[in-house]
Amino acid sequence: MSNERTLDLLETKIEELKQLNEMDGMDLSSEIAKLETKLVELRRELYSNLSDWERVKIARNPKRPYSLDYINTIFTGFYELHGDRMIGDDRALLTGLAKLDGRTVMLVAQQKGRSTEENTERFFGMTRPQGYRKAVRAMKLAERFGFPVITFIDTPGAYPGVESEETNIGGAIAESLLTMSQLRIPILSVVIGEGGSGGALAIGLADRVLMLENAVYSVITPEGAAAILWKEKDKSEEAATALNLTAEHLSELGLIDAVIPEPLGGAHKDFDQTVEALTSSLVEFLNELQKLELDKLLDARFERYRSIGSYRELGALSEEPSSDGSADVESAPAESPDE
Amino acid sequence: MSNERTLDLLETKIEELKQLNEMDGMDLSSEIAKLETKLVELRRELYSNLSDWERVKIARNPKRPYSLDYINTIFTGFYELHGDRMIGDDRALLTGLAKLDGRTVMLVAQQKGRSTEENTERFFGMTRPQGYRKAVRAMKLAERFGFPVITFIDTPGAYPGVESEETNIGGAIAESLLTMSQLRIPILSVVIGEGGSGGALAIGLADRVLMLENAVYSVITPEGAAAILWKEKDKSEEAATALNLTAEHLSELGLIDAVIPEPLGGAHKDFDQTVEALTSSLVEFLNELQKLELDKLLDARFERYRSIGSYRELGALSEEPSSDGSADVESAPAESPDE
Amino acid sequence: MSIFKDKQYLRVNVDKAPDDSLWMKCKACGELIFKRRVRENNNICPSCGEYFFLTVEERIEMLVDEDSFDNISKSIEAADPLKFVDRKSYQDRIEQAQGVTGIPDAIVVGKATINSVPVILGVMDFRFIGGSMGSVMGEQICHGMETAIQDRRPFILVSSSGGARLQEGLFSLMQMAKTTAVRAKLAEAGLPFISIMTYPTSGGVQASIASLGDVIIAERGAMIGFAGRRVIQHTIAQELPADYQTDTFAFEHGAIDRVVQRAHMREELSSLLGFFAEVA
Amino acid sequence: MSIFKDKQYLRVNVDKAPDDSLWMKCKACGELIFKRRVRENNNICPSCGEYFFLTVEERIEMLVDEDSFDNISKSIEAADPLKFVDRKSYQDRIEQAQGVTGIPDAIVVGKATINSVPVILGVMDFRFIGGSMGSVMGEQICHGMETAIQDRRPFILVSSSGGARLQEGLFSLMQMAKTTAVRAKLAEAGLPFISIMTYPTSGGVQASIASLGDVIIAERGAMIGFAGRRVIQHTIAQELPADYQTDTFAFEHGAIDRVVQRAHMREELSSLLGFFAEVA
Ligand SMILES: [Zn+2]
Ligand SMILES: [Zn+2]
Repeated sequence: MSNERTLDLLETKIEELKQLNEMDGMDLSSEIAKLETKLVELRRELYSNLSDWERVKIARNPKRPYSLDYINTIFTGFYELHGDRMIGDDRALLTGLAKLDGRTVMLVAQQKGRSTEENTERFFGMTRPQGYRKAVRAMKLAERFGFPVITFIDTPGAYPGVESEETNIGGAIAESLLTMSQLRIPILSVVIGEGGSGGALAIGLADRVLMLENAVYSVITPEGAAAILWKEKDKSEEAATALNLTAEHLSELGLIDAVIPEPLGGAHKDFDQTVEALTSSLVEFLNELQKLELDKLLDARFERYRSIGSYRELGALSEEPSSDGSADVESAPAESPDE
Repeated sequence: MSNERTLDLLETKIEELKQLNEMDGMDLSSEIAKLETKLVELRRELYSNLSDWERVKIARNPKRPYSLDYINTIFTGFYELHGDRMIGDDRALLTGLAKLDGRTVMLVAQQKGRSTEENTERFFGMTRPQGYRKAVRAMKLAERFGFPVITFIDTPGAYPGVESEETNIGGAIAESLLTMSQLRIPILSVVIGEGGSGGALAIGLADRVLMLENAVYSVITPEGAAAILWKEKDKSEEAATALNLTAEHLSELGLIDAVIPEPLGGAHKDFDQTVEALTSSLVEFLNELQKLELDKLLDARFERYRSIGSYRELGALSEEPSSDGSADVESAPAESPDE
Repeated sequence: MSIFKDKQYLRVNVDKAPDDSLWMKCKACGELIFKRRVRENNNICPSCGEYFFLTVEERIEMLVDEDSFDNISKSIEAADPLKFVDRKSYQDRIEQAQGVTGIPDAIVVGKATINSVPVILGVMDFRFIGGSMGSVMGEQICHGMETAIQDRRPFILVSSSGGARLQEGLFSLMQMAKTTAVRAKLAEAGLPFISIMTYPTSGGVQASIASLGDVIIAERGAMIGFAGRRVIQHTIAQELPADYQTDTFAFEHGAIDRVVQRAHMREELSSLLGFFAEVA
Repeated sequence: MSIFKDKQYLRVNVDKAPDDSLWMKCKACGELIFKRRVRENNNICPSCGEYFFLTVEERIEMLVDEDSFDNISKSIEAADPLKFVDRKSYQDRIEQAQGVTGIPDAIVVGKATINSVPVILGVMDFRFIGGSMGSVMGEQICHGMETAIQDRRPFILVSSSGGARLQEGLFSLMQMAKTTAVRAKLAEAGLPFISIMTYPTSGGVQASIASLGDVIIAERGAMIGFAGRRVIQHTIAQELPADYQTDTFAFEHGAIDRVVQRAHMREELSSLLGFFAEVA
């Protein structure tokens, strides 16, 4: 099967042929049309069979549109609100007012950087406590004025490090979850790239959770899972599959509400098309949520999370325990203590 | 007039005479009784004519009982709650649950230190942002469970310094005020020593504000006022008088609800007596507040602060402006900018 | 002073010396500059960019739609409850400040429109005893917020204050509690409060009403902080960073939402108010 | 295991090897110690003070009034929604953990009294796949809180968890949201939640339910934090302080209310519960 690089080369060649066609007056139109059809076919073949691991790579592709790309296109007049009023202003999580389809909404968006400089400022998209506390402030402000909240999730995870622990990152995430679970306005979340564990969920406790087709959302990175569970770093691909972290899988599992289609090859291949699909989804879901009575909205949000999980009656499986009796039970938590 | 030191010496002598009396079997009882009467008279003479500046010195006397002295005597089972869940645990402001007269209350208390070591830990009683944020947390916890809040005010002021400004001390004080103005439980405040400006008021927006007889409560220290307004440090005594910072004056001005009597010479001269007076005041006012319906309590609290202030109709004073026309208008704010 | 034209009684009757000098010297760069050029430049030095204080009138003119300002300040002035005298009597200070500024105390509140959006606006004047908050300012701020609630308008407060009005003792301190209590009512009514911090916003004003904005905007060049540099240095003798209590310092430490140039403030408010159109 | 005597069906039927060794070696000081002495000492090394893990049964025994514990855990176990297999199948891991611990998943919840005060108590078992929170734990915690609401009892949760149950993928992550949502109901019902953090309380458990206690008490020796040392060092290669994520670290940074020795925990809870007598 062709890979992305050769297809990109073919596309370049077609563009060159088109220019030649115009310049020299010779008629290559039909040949070009055939090549274009072929390219689309090859692309479809390639991208319709993406492995989960390949999706992870698309989700992390630095060419992929980030929150601000969408915010500046889909919304009008983004008015950023800065600062947690306590410690600082996290540049990896942005909050602000904007208009969507005429109404005021509060945006809470994780933002990665593109340049090295920007990534230093934005901690590679890893949110710190001041980011989550800013989010809480923004959401409570929105609540006071009845503005719905839209969150864009795109983070490798919460920022781990001394500074974060010193200012209680775990507590900040928990407070954000608690705030969202009680917030008396509609909340809509979209995973646009990487939904990295607790750092992502912290702004993802929503009435509706959407994912872009090539976004991923996981309790741990495939690399992390490989290291902890397989004890082999190069099992990341296998881990990616096992984790069911793609939009498609999560939709099938009933954990998200909708998958927003992306152009072949990913959102960055046709930004306008992505924007169009995302916009109509946002407007549609927001309209739906805003129609609900507040009490019903809150009850439904509660029920959604109250009922989430997968377990069975004890002994429902009438198998004999396959245990060999050994005491080899490993600890395999997301962030396992260091021993 | 006798001063405190000579009266203390006289007291010592009387004690010595008493011991002699017991040891040697000679009967000095009547002489001793006379001396004691005299001592009381001299004390009354001395302390009933205390200047405001002398009260300031009593309020700051390191022998004066501090919050924990009262907490451990008046209340039972003080269970301290630590930490603001964000930055740290301020040791200059303590919060915790305790029992008073059978009921659970939340205590929010500023605490000075006695030893150099303790003062280092407690920043000489100056509250930092983490202290005010801990107070807010404690008060909200109390609100959830319907526990009344009792605050003990005793601080030279909020801690000024880089660390405080970096974590928004002004915002933290403002948040505490906002929390207290909306808190749906009774709040009772007592100034037990120094009520130092915004750092004191931050935990003093209450339904009833009491002061110990020799406590002071002021917008600025006399020394600060002398420096800013008189431009002379040694005008502190004059400034103390001008500021009307004693319990007696503030009661006359209608700014506080009750003055709790202290033994002659100050709370430390007879701790038990002070405790008795304070306890009965606390219980009495708390009983009164807890009898009120919540809505009435909140309305009354609002009205109390809404109506505070002293102004008059423009032009009510039909004097001619005494201005000499010069433009010498000085800036004289509490914390004036540095120019 | 056109903004006060409809409520002359609010003004203190003083003869101001005619402003006969056409030139001024910038205190920052020392340049001699033509006053009109400074005024046209929003009271910013055209040579070095230093921000000069604005009078209440200038500030209002800069922010609201032309002729839209209606002064609704209560007709009150300081009552000197403590009969306070330091080197000078408080009464004298008040009268002098009234003479210099032409207003009864350090704040004016009014109704106005900004890009046609009705608002209630309060503006402090630092020249009036350091913009300090005494009983009159506390009352006017509350009156402004209550009018905002009554008319369902956003409330905007432009702070320029060194803190509490020392000469009113504890009365002035209590204005922090008073304005906060009414601010809570504004929030309960679902109306926005935009706090604008200018040079300086400190002490009791910064530690109460000014820090309680739904949105807090600093004017470029603002000084923002609780304790003054002198207080800090006297109390703890700490070395202070160069950017201490600047707009940038406050922004980087998360205390404010945005920093905006004086010339853009009106546009800024207009954008921000647009989001609250359905609310107010 | 006496605490489970009334609900045998909750136990997985396994034959545990008889505990025939009377002595153990302390992993901290290397001392050979008599097991019974360790047990009598609350599973703390009598020689060096090292805290050893407690089984759920030991923990419960330590905290509640004798014979007062009534296991109300729902009769459920992990369903392996992703059919997860790494080096071993999740199914196998579950069965092995059940075999070792004698409980269906990493938590047990029940009714009990502490110094005669009725409470709902949840206790995690680190030996069960690192005490990780999957769907079963999430459900049991919620069930515990809902019973607390129904019976108007305080809820106490003893955490000992490395974080999320990786083998359940996003289902496990969502337990953070689930437990938080029910925790909000507990607050609305006006019932207290006391969170006890033991070694270790980290990852998704620390970043949700465990950090949402009205009061948070750490057991002396607890490790408290969000990201593990390895994660931090791999991600940002940062030098970590010696006391990093210790109980002292969390206390000094304001994340928890108190640090309490294991032997005093029951007394601690008893004191604390006394304040809520009128509430619950
Ligand atoms: Zn200049
Ligand atoms: Zn040992």
